[in-house]
Order: sequence, then C-alpha cells, then structure tokens
Amino acid sequence: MSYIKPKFRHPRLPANRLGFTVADYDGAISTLCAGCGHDSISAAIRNACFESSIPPHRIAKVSGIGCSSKMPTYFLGKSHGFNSVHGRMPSVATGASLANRDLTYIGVSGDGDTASIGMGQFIHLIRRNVNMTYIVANNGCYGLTKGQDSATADLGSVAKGGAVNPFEGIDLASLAILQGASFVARSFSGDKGQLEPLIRAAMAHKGFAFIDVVSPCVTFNNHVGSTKSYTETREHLDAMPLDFVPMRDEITTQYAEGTTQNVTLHDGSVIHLHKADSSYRTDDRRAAMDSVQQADEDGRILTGLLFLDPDSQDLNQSLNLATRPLNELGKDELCPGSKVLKSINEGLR
Amino acid sequence: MSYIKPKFRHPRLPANRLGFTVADYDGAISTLCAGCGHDSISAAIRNACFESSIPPHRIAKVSGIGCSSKMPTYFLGKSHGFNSVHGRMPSVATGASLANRDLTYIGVSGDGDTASIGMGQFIHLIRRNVNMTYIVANNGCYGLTKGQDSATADLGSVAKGGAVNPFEGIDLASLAILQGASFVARSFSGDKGQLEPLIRAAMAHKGFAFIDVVSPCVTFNNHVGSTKSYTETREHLDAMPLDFVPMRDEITTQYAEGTTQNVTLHDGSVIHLHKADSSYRTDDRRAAMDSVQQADEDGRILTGLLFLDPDSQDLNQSLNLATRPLNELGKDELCPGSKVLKSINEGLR
Amino acid sequence: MKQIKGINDFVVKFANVNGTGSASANHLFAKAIFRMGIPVSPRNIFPSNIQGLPTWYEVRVSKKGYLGRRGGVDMMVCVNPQSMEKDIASVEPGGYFLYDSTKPLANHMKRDDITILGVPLTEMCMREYTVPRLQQLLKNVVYVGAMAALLDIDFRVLKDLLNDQFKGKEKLISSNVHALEMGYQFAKENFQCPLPIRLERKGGNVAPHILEKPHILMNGNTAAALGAIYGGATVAAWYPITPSTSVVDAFAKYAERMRIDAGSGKKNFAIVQAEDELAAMGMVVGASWNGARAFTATSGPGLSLMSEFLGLAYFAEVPVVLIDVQRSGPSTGMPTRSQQSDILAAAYASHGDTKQVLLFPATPRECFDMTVQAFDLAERLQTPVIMMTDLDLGMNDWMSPPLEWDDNYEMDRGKVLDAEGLDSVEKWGRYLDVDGDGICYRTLPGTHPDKGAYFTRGSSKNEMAVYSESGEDYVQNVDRLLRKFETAKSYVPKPKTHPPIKVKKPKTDLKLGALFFGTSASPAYEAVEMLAPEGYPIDTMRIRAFPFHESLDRFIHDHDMVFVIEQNRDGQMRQLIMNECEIAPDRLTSVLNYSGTPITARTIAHQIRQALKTKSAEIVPLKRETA
Amino acid sequence: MKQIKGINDFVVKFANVNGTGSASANHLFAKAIFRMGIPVSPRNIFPSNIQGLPTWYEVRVSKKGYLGRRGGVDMMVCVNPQSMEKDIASVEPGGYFLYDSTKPLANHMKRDDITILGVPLTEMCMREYTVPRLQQLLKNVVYVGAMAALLDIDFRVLKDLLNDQFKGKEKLISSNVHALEMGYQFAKENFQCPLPIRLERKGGNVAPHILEKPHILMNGNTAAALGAIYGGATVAAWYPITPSTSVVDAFAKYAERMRIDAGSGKKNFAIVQAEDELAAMGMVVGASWNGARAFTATSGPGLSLMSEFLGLAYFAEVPVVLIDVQRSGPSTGMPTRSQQSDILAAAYASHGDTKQVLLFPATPRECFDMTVQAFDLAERLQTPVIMMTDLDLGMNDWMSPPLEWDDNYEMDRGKVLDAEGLDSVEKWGRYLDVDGDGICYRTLPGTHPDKGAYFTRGSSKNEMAVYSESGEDYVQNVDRLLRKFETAKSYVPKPKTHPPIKVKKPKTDLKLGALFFGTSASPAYEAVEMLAPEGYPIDTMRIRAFPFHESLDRFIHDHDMVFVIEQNRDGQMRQLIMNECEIAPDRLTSVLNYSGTPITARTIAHQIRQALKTKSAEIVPLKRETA
Ligand SMILES: Cc1ncc(C[n+]2csc(CCOP(=O)(O)OP(=O)(O)O)c2C)c(N)n1
Ligand SMILES: Cc1ncc(C[n+]2csc(CCOP(=O)(O)OP(=O)(O)O)c2C)c(N)n1
Ligand code: SF4
Ligand code: SF4
Ligand SMILES: [Mg+2]
Ligand SMILES: [Mg+2]
Repeated sequence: MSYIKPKFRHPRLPANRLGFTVADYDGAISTLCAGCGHDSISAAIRNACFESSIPPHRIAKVSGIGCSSKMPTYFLGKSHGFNSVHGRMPSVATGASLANRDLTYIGVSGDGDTASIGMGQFIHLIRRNVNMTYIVANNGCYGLTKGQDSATADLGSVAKGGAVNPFEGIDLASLAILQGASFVARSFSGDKGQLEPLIRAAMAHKGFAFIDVVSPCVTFNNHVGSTKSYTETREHLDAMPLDFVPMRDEITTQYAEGTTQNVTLHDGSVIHLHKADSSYRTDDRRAAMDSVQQADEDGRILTGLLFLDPDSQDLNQSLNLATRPLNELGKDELCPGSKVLKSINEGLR
Repeated sequence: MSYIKPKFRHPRLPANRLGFTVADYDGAISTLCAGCGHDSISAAIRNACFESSIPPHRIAKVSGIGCSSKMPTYFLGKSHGFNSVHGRMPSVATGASLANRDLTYIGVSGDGDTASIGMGQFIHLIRRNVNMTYIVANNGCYGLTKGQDSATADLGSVAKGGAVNPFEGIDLASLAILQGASFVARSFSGDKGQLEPLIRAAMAHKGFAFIDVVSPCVTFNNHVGSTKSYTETREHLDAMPLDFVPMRDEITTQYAEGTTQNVTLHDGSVIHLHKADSSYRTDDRRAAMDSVQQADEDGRILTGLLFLDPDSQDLNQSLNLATRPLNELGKDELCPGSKVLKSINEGLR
Repeated sequence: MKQIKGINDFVVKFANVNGTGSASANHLFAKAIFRMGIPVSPRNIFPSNIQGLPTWYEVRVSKKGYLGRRGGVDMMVCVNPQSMEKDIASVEPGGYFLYDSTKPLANHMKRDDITILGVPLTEMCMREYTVPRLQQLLKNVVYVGAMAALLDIDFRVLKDLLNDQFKGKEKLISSNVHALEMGYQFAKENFQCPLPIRLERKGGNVAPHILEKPHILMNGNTAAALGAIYGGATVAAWYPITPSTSVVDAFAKYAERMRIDAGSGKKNFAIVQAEDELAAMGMVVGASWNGARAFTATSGPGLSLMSEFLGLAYFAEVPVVLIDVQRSGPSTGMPTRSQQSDILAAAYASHGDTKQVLLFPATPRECFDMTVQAFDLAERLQTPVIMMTDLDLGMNDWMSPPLEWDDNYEMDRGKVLDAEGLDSVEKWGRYLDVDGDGICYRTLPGTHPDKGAYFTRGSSKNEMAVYSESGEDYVQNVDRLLRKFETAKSYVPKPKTHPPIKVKKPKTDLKLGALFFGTSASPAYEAVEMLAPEGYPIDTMRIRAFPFHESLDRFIHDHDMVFVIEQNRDGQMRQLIMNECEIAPDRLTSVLNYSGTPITARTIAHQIRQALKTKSAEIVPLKRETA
Repeated sequence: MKQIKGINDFVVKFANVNGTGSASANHLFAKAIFRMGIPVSPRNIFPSNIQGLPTWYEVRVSKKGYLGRRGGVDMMVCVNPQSMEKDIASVEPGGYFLYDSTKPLANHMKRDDITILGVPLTEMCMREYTVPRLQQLLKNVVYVGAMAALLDIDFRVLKDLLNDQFKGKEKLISSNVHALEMGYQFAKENFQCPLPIRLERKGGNVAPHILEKPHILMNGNTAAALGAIYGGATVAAWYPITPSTSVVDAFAKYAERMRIDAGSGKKNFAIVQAEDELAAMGMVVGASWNGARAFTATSGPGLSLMSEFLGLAYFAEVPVVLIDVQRSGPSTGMPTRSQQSDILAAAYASHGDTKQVLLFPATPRECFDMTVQAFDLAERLQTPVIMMTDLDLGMNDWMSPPLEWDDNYEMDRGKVLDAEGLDSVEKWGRYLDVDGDGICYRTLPGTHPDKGAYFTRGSSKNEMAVYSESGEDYVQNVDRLLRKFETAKSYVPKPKTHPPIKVKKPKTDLKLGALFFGTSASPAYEAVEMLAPEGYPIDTMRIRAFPFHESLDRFIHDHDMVFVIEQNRDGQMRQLIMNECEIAPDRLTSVLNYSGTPITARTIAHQIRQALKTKSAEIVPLKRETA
C-alpha cells in the first residue's frame, strides 16, 4: 500500500525558475526501510530536478524491479513512471526515448537489476548512447529478495549470514567507461553535496549518463564485514567534489588556479570539478579507466565525475531521427496514401 | 543434411602420444560456405586437441546458435556436443562443468551469439571463472541470418548493402580482461601458427580461457569497406607469436634473450611468447588492457596471448567442489538415509 | 506410358544447391508465368545454412487459382546430385524429369514410368563460359530456357523480366538472354516441345476472378512491412530470426523511401536492431507506452523469449504489435520450414492468467490490412496484438489482388486523453472502467503539467493506479481485463464463410463443416472442392482472429462434424476453440500436417475422407431448429 | 451478544507491521498450539516490501484437522493502526478483537456485536523497557502472553519453545518470558479467561488420524529442498524470486550439513546463484545433459523466462527438474500472494508443439516425495518435470505426518548406456525407439572412447541424431515424443480418491464429483464434508500429475457434474483436462478463487451450492452401465 503524501504547500517555500517549489517534485511516501540509502537518492533526484527547473511532467521515470526500482514512486509524483520488469529497463527506456526525444528520461535501477539480470541490456544501452540519466542504487545485494549477494558484491565481502563472497565484484563504472559511455560518474547516497550536482549534470548531458551510487541496504548489508555498509563506504571514500552551473546562469565563483577544471556540456551548462588529485583526466577514456582501476586496487572508492565526452553522438543522432518527436507525427507524415500504394502495386507485377 | 565423413585411415598418418591420428579428431563434413573463416578454426581446434593428445571422448563441445555455433559438428566427432540455444551457451557450459569437472570443455560461439544476445551470460561466465576454453569466431556480422551487423562490427564499417555502422564495436577481449578473465587471447582464423598453440594453452589453463578469433564471413562481410574482411584483417594484424610446450615435454628450444617470455601454466605446461614489443605485459591486467586499447586506437589488431593469470581460482575452487565429478556420486554419497530423516523430523516438532 | 497432361495446371519442382544462384533463376521462371496471366504459386524449400545444401523450389500452376500446395510433383528439374535419388523417386507416374545429363543418370535411379529429359547443363556452360562463377550461375538460366521451350513460356516475357531485373547492365542482360536461348534451343532440338503439360496465355481456362483485377506477386512479410508503414508505425525494434527478418528489412527499405522528412532529410522512423528478443519487445513496450506506434517481428524462439514482456504488456495494458512469422518445431526445430504451431504459446503467452489478441492473415493482402489493423486494435484495446503468419506466407511469393488504401483512413489511437481531455474529465483514474467495456483512459508522458501522471507497473494496483495488494483490487482488475477481452470480440476481424458448394447426391446426412486459418486456407478450399463431387458437401469458415467471434460458436453448433485444419502436431487451434468456446471435443476433428512443408489439398482431402470413413458412423446428427 | 464458542476450532488473525518482529512471536503462538497436539495451520499474508507495511498472520485451529483456510475470522489481534479499520470490520459477529489500547479505539470503528479487548501494549512496553528495539519487539510477545491466558495455551509449552529458540542466550529467554507473563497477567486480571473459544490439550475432540503419528510442522519449500537432498541432486542453479527462494536456501542449509565429503571437507554439491532465470535453467540443462541430477526453483516471471530453454529440453530430451512455487498474477502481479495460475504456461511451456510433465503436491510430505520422484521421472522420461507448488504450500508451515524414507530406494537413472552397455548393444542411435515406449537410450559425455558420442541439439534430427530437415524425420521424432508422453502416464503419480461420504437423504439424483489439486485440496475436502450433511454427496479426486492418468477420464465419465476447484481466473486446470482428456466442457464446472489469499472451504461450498442451484437442472444424468 502506498499513501499519497498530503501536500502542505508552505507559502514561503522557495520557488525555482518555473515557479515550482520543491514539493512539486515530491512523490508518494516511501515504503522502503527507514535509513535505506535509496531514499537519499530519491531526495537527491527530487532536488536536482527542482534546482534545474525541469517541468515535472516533462520527465519520464523508468525502472526495473527491486527496492531501488521502486524509488521512482517516491519522487516526482507529477511525472509518468514505468516500473517494468526485472533487468530490462534499458530496453524500455530506449523505446520510450525513441518515441519522444523531447522528454528527460531518468532510469533508476539496482545492482541486481543492472549487473545481474540486466547486464546484457545495460551494455547495449551504453553502446547505443541513449539520451538519458541512468542511476544504479548499488548496495551490493538483492534488497527486495532479502539480501543475497549481487554481482557487484566485492570479493571477500561477508554476507549477513556469514558467507564470504568468492567472486570478484563487477565495477559498473569501469565497465561503462570501457564500453564507451559518454558520461560516467560514481557517488554515494550519503554525499548529497556531490550527488545532486552530478544528477543535474547528467540530465543536462546529451547522451547516456551513468551514475553508480553506493547506497547501503540497512536491513541486509550494513553490518561489519560488508564492504557496502555506511561505515565502510565513508571510510574509503575518495570524493572529487563538483559544482553544476546551468546554461542560463553566469559563472561567478572564482576558484584557485589548478584545483578546478571546467567542462562545458552540449547545452552550455558548465561543470566545475574540484579535484584533490589534479592529474585526474575526465576527458581521456583510457586514463580515466586506469585511474579508476588504480583507486580500486588501492581500496579507495573514487567518486565524482569519472569520464565525460560532452560531444558524443547519441542514439537520436546515430539514427538521424527527425527533430519532432515520433509520437507526435500524424497520418500526414506517416501514411504515404493510396497513390503511392498504386505505384507499389505496379512494381509488383 | 550433414554427411559423416568416410574415414580413410592412412596407416602412415602420424599418431599422437595416445596413439590417435589427426583423423580421430575429425568431425562431419562442414556445411559452411567454402572459404569461411570458421572452418579454419575448426581445423585449428582439431589439430590442437590432436597435438595435445587429449582423448577425444574426454572433451565436451558446447555452442549456441549461428554458423559459428555449428562448428562443433565439424570437429571431434568422437566427443559429445551440445548445440544449445542462441546466446545461452555460457550457462549450459557452466552446468556441464559443474556436473563433471574432469572433462575438457570447449565452447564455440559467434560474435552475435556472445556479444549481443549472450552478453550477460558471457560476463557472468567470466566472473565465475568456469574452467573451459571459450572461442568466439568473430566475423562482425550475423552469418546465419544473412549478414546483419553484429555488436562487434566496428564503427564506420560498411555492410554489404552499403549501410555504415553508426555504433562503436564491442571489443570482447578488452571486456574479458576488465571483467577478470584469467586467460584472454585474440587471434585470426588465417593465422594457424598462432591460433593452434593458443588453443592448446587455453585448454591447459585451469580456469576460463577466452580466445577472440577474427574469422571472416566470406559471404556477407568480406568486401571492401568491411573491417573484418580477410584483406583488412591481414593488413592491420599485429601478431605476437607464441609456442606451447605441454607439461610432459622438455623445453629444448632456445630463444634470444629479451624477445621471449615464458609463462608456466598450472599444470606445468609452458607458453613461450615471442614479442615484437617486449614491453607488453601479459601478467598485469591494467597494463594489458591499456596496451590493447592503445593498439585499438592506433588501428592495429593486436593478436596473441593478451592476459594470463595462471593461478586464478576457478569455479570448482570457489565452490570448494569435491574432487570426484558430481555426476559419479551415487546414493551412498548423496542420500543421507532414513535415520537422518528421523532426526530431521524430530527437529520439526 | 501415359504421360500427365494439363494446360495451366501442374506442379514443377526445381532441386538445386543453395548459394549457387538458382533462386533468382527459379524466380524468373515463376514470374514469367505470372506475367503471362496464369495463376502460379512458387515455394522456396530451403535449408538452414547459407551454401552447399539441397534446396527446392516448387511451382504450382493452377488455372483455377489454387495457391496452396496440391501435393505431388508432375515435373522435376533436378540439378543437384545430392538429392537426385529422392527427387526422381518423388515424381508422379507419367511425369517428367529434367536433369543435368553431363553426368549420366545412375542405373538404379532410372524409371520407365516417367519421361526423362537430360540436358547437359554443366557441359554446355563449361563450353560456353570461361569464368567459373558464370559457369555456375548461368547453368540455372539455361534450364529456365529449356523449360520455356518445354512448357511454352512466352520468351518475350522472360526477356522483359531480365531487362527489368538488370536495368542498365547491358552485359548481364545479354549473357542471361544468351543462356536462356541456349537452353531453349537445346530443348527444341532434342525434345517434343511443348510437353503435354504446358502453359497457355491468359484467357483460355483461367478462373475469371483471377483475371478481374491485375494481380500482384508479393510475399507476406513485405506486405506486413507495408502495413506497418501505412499503419503509421514509427518504431521498429527487432532481432534477426528466420523467417521474420524480411519484415523489418522491407520496412526499412520502404521507410527509407517514404518516411524521410522532406525539409531536414531526417527520419520519421526509428529502427533498432536489438541485442535479443527480450530487448526488442522491451523497446516496443517502452515506445508504445510513450505513444508511438511500435512493432517487432519474430519467430518461435523469439516468442518464447518475449513472453515475460508480453505478460507485462497484458497486465500493464500497453499496446504492442508483434508479428510472429511461425516456423517449424519447438526449440530451434526446422528454422527454414513452415508450421502453425505457436498458437497456444501466443494465445496464453506468459505465466498467470493471460489472454492475448491474435490475428490470422491468409494472404499478403491480409498481411497488409491486418498489420494496419493490429496497430488500431493494440491502441484501442491497450494490449498486445500478435499477428500469426508463417514462413510459407511470409517468405514466399503469392499472387494477390493489389493492395488497396482508403485515404480517409484515420488511425484509431484509442482512449488517450490529451491535455484538453484531462481538463475536461471530472475524475480520472487510469484503470477506471468509465465506459463499461473494460477499456480505460490512458495518458501519455509529458502531456499535462498537473494531471494524468501515473505509474505504470506489472504489479497489482487499484483503479487509481496506486499499488495495491488487496485481493479485491486484484480481482476487480483482472475481471475487467476479461471484460476487455470480451469487448475485443467486436473489434477484431470476423471469420469468413463462403457460400456452400452444391452437391448433387450427398453421401452423408451429416452436416459437415471445416475450420481453418492462415496458410491452411488455400489448400482447405481446394480440398473442399475436391470432396464436393465425391458427395461430401462441406461448409467452411476461415478464422481470422482470437478472441473468437460468436459466429464461430454458431458455425460449430450448426454442424455435426467439424474439421479443424491446421499445421501443427497437437491441434492447437482446436484446443483453443474448445477452451474458449466451450465446445465438446467430439464435435471437432483434427486435420493436421506438421512436416514443415505446407499442407497440401490432397492431404486434407485424404484425412477428411478417412475421418468420414471411420468416425462419421459414431456421430448422431444434432437436432436443429429449422428457421 | 452471542459470543462465538468453540474448543480447538476457530480462526485467529494477527494484524502487524512487517519488519517489527511480529513474525517470530506469531510463530511462537502457532507452534505452541501444535505442541499441544492440536491441529493448527498458520498462514503468513505479507506485503511485497521489507519493512513498514501491513502484514497478517492467520492461524486456523481445527480439531478435525482441516488445514486449509475456512474463511472468516473469529478473533483478531490488531497491533497495526494502518489496517485497523478494515481489520475490525472483518471479524465475524460474536467474535473477539484484541488491540493495542495505548491509543483508544476510534469511535467510528467500534462494534457492539463483538467482544473488544484492549491491551495497552505500547504503554506496557514503554514502561517496562528502555531500549527502543526491545520496546518494539517485546510488544509482540506481550500479546502472545495475553492470548495464552485468553485461549488457555499451556504456558510451559511456550516457555519450552523460548528455551529451544534462544538456547544459550539466557538473557533473551528471561526477557521474553517476562514479556509473556506480563501479557498473561494483564489478561487474567482484565478479561474473562479463557474465552468461549479456547484450546484443550490433545485428546478431547481432536481427530484421531492427527494423533496417530507424531506430526511435524514444516513448509513445502523446506520439504522440497530435503527431497532434492534425498533425491540426489548435486547441482542447484537458481535466481532469487519470492516465493521460491527458500527452496534453495533450505537446500543449501541441509547440503552444508549432509553433503560434505568426510575426508576432504569438500562439497558433494554445487549451488550457483545465476545471473537470471534463463541462466539458471541453462545451467540445469547443462548439468543434466552431463549426467548430474540438477534442479532449479522459481516462480511465474522466472517460468516465463525459462520457456525457451524448457522447449530445448523437451525437444533435445534433457532431464530437468523445475520447482515452480506459484504466486499471484501475470507479470509481477502480487509477488507475496498465492495462486495456481501457471498451469497452462507450464504444461505447454515454449513455442511449437510441447507438453511438459507436471506434478502437483498438496502437502509438505508430498513436496518431499514428489521432488525425489521428479528426479526419477526426469531421468526416466528424459524431459523436464515441473513441480507445481505455490506460496501457500511453499512458505507456510503445515502440520504433516513425518517424512519417511525407504533405505532400499534406488535412484532411477533411466535409460543411460555406460561403456559396457554401449559395447553390448548391436546398434545404437540416440533417438532409436528400441523399446517402443518412446524413450530412447542416452549416453553421457566422457563415457566411451569410441561409441556413443552424438550431438545434442534443439534442431531437428533423425534417429541417429544426425541433423535433418526431412519432414519424415521430423514427424517421426515428434510423434515419438507424443508416445513418450503417453508412456509418462504410467510413471507419474496417480490421482487420489477417497471413499465417498455417505449421505442420508440426497437432495439430487446427479452423481457429483470434485476435482482439485495442490493447496486447493484441503479446503476442498472440508467443503465436501460441509455439503454432505446438506444432502449433497460429492466424490473427490485429487489430481497429482500431468499427463493425466486414465482414471481421471473414468472419474469424469462416472459423474454427471464435476466441479474443478482451482485458484486462478481462467480455470486453467479445467482447460487442460478438456484439451487432454477430450472432455465436453459442460461436464466441468469451475470453482475458482484468485484473490491471492488461499481459497477457503466456505468459498468452495458456496460456489458449489450456487452451481447446483443454477446449473444442475440443465444436466441430464448420464446412463451408466451398472457393474
Ligand atoms: C524475472 C524476475 N526474477 C526475479 C525477481 C525477484 N526479484 C525482485 S527484486 C530482485 C533483486 C533486486 O535487487 P536490486 O536490483 O539490487 O535491488 P535492491 O532491492 O537491492 O535495491 C529480484 C531477484 C523478479 N521480480 N523478476
Ligand atoms: C532466440 C533466437 N533468436 C534469433 C535466432 C536467429 N539466429 C540464428 S544465428 C543468429 C546470429 C548468429 O550470429 P553469430 O553468432 O555472429 O554467428 P555467425 O553466423 O556470424 O557465425 C541469429 C540471430 C535464434 N536462432 N534464436
Ligand atoms: S531491504 Fe535494503 S534496499 Fe530494500 S528498502 Fe530495506 S534497506 Fe533499502
Ligand atoms: S554465411 Fe558467413 S559465417 Fe556463415 S558459413 Fe558462410 S561465410 Fe561462414
Ligand atoms: Mg541491490
Ligand atoms: Mg558472427
């Protein structure tokens, strides 16, 4: 059962450029466990959409199946959403995006949903560079089916029952970089300061934007021995902060020379990256991959914008798709009519 | 229809250690197109098994669906084979290997079979490090369904009908290295000298051994404009030759200092790598990946043994599986009997 | 020896090796007959590989216009030594056997009850051409030339066809014409020409309904693709699989011609080759959910893989158009052979209680019409619509009256509320059955700033689309889905009946009826016409859709013995009828063929005769009210 | 007000919030009754999330030993304000309502036809405990204490259970016992104790067959897992999905105990959590092909995803054991609710002509036995065997006679030729039907250096396992598969009938029969016993397998009106019977429940009464030969 949250619109809630308050981006009350990382991600998405002044109804939410895939119920109640089947959201998102290229697509998935059953579709989604934001709420386990290890569980991580995972975990971010994703980031559900601008940048990016978010499962994978608990994650976090300045805003802040790199997105928005390690290269696929792998070997969880190609060719471009959404085309554009058919008949004699 | 090849056993055909001649490793006559790269791979497998003196009936062949997946019919007629369903051979191989850890498993697949429909299973097969040799006959297209681009088709490659592929091709070798495969190689169906020792090494390797073999489709993808034609492949080949010395044989050949690296496999066999570029590291995952990517960027097709971890833990080990094949266990080992059941009943009161 | 005779009425079969260029030569042969205005139906019987295995091309010529297979071969043209032994054995007594006599016919194959015609094809071509490829290719054209002489094919027509085919490539035309002439000459000089079986230009004996309109020759897959174009499909997602691949190939071809935005040169359609069938169906579901007309095409294995998504689309009420071009067998089966064996898998696709809407086209014309209709139905009913065609219909050329289009056609987008619509309704709930027909009003993403947003899901929900695990909500919802399925009956194409054939002296008191669908229809009609003069009048009904129209019930109730003719082992359509119409099984007698090659009229007639012999005695005629 | 009365015969329901520890307290309650020797059947009705939503636990106490649901609630224990309004409304008139009176009952909920018992649970626990987690957890134990007083539960038994549960953790035991006592005390002081509904230790009114053997309390999934252990399964490949997950969990638990090689400490079993259901089934197919006993467990969505592989296993004749623990609805449906709605999807899984062997256990005991049998059948028949259980049977605790094992049991590995076998047969062909039963001799990889190797494939082949596209080979092969399916009838478990109930003055001349299977059986038997005294004698037959045994045909033919009782919308078992036994539909009347909560005896009785009222008049009794 899920309750529609009563909307107490406080008259003095600040409004965004479109006049919406953050409450306009709310969803139903969450039925996830209290403290679940996923709820923080929902909040971050809500805030990012609010901050970026995207009209709620121009967003479409898609997900698979899992606690994580339930998230879209809990944000953006004014947006259409599609809770599809387990692991196959990428294909649903691809179809939706082809039907109407003008909406903003947010895909939400889990590590089980993406890295196990959804692995094939995930890789092909990347390959097609579908214009969407794809967030994996990564808790290293199957929350909804009660805590089994997922394919992102780290080698040696100890399950609640005590079993030690004998398999190497799949790192979705490295995989996405290797497979040619045009925007790859990693974050932590507890790091709102980093996650929100990342989501805003992802939505502004033209092409496939992937964010792998470590999002602890408090019920099944937050104990000692788990490598995806709040404590473990916090302890090994190596965060690269960033700011997002939307297209319309002027860049006012000044940063100390050398510590900040600016990346301009296709729509004119700018990302400021504040890097501890200024050698990190977000624009070189091989270098980025190597740094991520290096951090991995060192036991650090590198978060932030890992790789970006702002000018990649998205699926709409690869297919040379009309600029008008396909779902708006009518008989006149679509149906060649009886005369053409007559000439086709002629050709078949 | 497929004809069983009449076996003219020439009395003077040389025999291997077990007394088998190469004809004992033959299969049925191929029904593939004359000149198809896949037939060369079949021959290489046959020769490798002969040379390595593996008893034919101790090999099991598994495949998916495609021209490539038909290959197992055309070699090792004395081995059992399983032509399963499209893209799902990895799971069948995993199950087979669990049932009997004592056989040698050869999986044969195509780029469609592995990189499209089979992508998810392929990655999880790697992750489990199933003890088998997995060969992809990679022609960049779907031969059996008449030439559509596959997911390994290179960006810009021109199909027979003239269409230009707008998507980045998936490089299965890099992917395998990234995902933790313990043996990754690449070769060319036209390079018997390299392919045969690679297959022998792969079969000797304990764990998952992957060989991506460029194998031109003469009927649908061998024209000018295709990046997987015989001509194109030959022109861009950057081959790292190797020799395989099985466990039992003594190493006699001498190689010039610095040009050769020796790798010892788990069973005592040795691989001699003759490297043009002596900086190539087959034992460092990150370095290997970077070199492969570099070659890719330079438009070279790097072939040879790309990465090897001879001491990885295979699935039988991860699962701490009994040394006796599971399919040999009988009632005594498997069935706890009525007394135990009585005590279980007790526990349920 | 009594030779088979017949004008415009015989079966010729070509036995070749695939990948040797025989397909286009054989097509030339069939098309020439078509151009002569004589009803012809060619069938490709090809192996599941690319090169080097036996392949056949069966051409039926039928003045009455029967387009299904008759059964039997009157003349065999065999240029494949691999299959020759069986090929020669399969010729009807009194028939003809043309073969490549470069190598003499083995003694054990010889028959003296047929006319054997040796043409040294290889020898002639080796002599005439030096390029090996030409030697191989033109061999096929040579035997077409010989057939032209033997059967009286209009040589002009053949030349015209070559001119059309190789337009601009003069050299090719002349070498082909030369090969034709070589064969023609050889036959004229060595054989009695024409044979007792032969052609005669239109007029003569040809059935008038064929001559009425200028027919076309096309395959069902192309027709379905055109249907998708005309029906306004904008998204096609698919995964290659024989025999459905050419649906999307043809869609792509026509779309590139007719769907390019004039101003920008950009495409008013999207085609995605998915990574597998699950993904293909997922894309269709996503696109349809978002308001585009989307479709996919597949065959058996793909249908199995799509079943989870089909269940989602049924339960979440998302329109889906799926073209299932059926092939033979469970699993991989015989991928290049035809069957009608996905009926149950499609009708009840997916776990749980589901029922899917099916369409059964029988001709290319219907493939076209029904594909258009499938989009209307899917949107009207908000559910998957599966068009069940097969390899025989999809990949073979069929003579067909021309496709027709009514420019007044408007797409039926079903109950979709736009922004205005949303503002005008008092209360909107995605699953409120306002009209009582089980169909509710849906909304599309992005339409209205404040209203109409909801969450589509495969899990249970209440009428307001809020997640619910209440038993009452669940029951209300699935009962409504049943109601919707009832509603569907009034939208889907109705079955077709034909005026019964008059029989002078009926040999039975029983009222006989025959039910069939798809490619079983043509040979069924022919079988019925065969049986009428034998004293068995059989009424026919051709099923065109599931859920079944009530007239099907009536048809069955009006007959004492009803034959259900279909191409699968288990009598799947019969089972579906029993399940859904609550029909007693002893009323329905199966007539089946599932060998992979399309059912023949003779097989049908034979099985019906047998059944009449063995079963009719047990049947008590029903009492009927006389109207 | 007339209070409901009854000794050892009532229904109590607990309304909680999930994730608050109520499950173990409620289990304590049910288990105590079980230990008292009184027939009890508890049912968990839980939401599809992890924490914070309404969850119920229904406990039926039945001296006669009815383990199915009766329908109705005599006493409600409600500690969830979210659901309280509906909960109180659902109590039978004359019943009892115990609630957490820390917050007083809202006026609009109050009823004066039931006994309302307020226990200030929260208040008591806030006062008594300081740790918030304890305050929440022990609240549940407090109400169990109160119930002990109200229903006369043996306090010693409760204490023993706590001792067993928390063995070694003294502190936990004492705090729990304290909470129990607190509740007990409160009830004793404030309410009439015991209530008119109450328990009485064994003896008394309890049905003797229950007392005969010391029963056990276990769920079907655990029993199936034990069946896999005893049946010799060595490979389990699976993908988590409710409600099947605990099958493999339990298998793992027992295997870790009983399947460790004594010498090496290594495992005589392999469990792989696959990446999805396609892979899980693929692994089972691979392992079985290679001679291991392998299985998987799944539920609806997984079954859909496995259908392509099931088609392969059917056609390539690979043994497969699949345990389908059915849940509600098409698509995701209601994942934590029960149904029997995968019957058609399982029986005809995959495209093409397929028929799969199904087993229908009705008790944990049968889950155990049939799982063992499934492995024998799969290997004997060389085909998939699907055990169709459901959430109700799989995840709830059932009283059951103890599991039994015959140490003389030998696995039936079917027709497998080893090296000697291969040497001794004259001619071996993988698909030669030597014995005429449709089952051929298979060989395993690695067995013989020279003989027995063949290529397993999903495509068509001849008897020697050589790839073939010949129609005759295809037909011969699939006809043999049908023959094999016939053979299966003699191997699968036969239906069970019970001696009919004597009825003094029957109200109808019709011979009535009822068919059912799985979890519909218990309430069906109860309904039949309800209807007998009303004058309706109903014979019963419990179906235990598909293909159906011929006695099913006979049963139907012996009755004028046969009810088919099942838990799905479309009457899928009825359809399957019609299809496969060629039964006229008017002979079979559906009795259905598909709300997701298990069907109740009252529902069944009600629907049968209705049908008798409306339909029986139309039925003409059959003429029967008197034996
Ligand atoms: C086809 C199918 N298989 C299995 C399931 C059961 N299932 C539901 S959620 C889930 C895993 C979810 O894990 P994840 O995606 O990591 O989400 P989380 O709950 O951890 O957020 C599974 C296996 C299903 N719904 N559908
Ligand atoms: C489920 C399913 N979908 C589609 C097909 C049709 N199909 C057969 S082979 C093939 C592609 C083969 O490509 P690849 O693996 O590259 O092999 P190749 O023929 O190129 O060697 C396809 C799509 C199938 N057999 N099964
Ligand atoms: S089970 Fe884990 S992932 Fe699911 S809602 Fe609870 S904390 Fe979150
Ligand atoms: S079609 Fe291509 S891949 Fe297939 S057999 Fe022919 S050459 Fe080889
Ligand atoms: Mg997870
Ligand atoms: Mg290929």
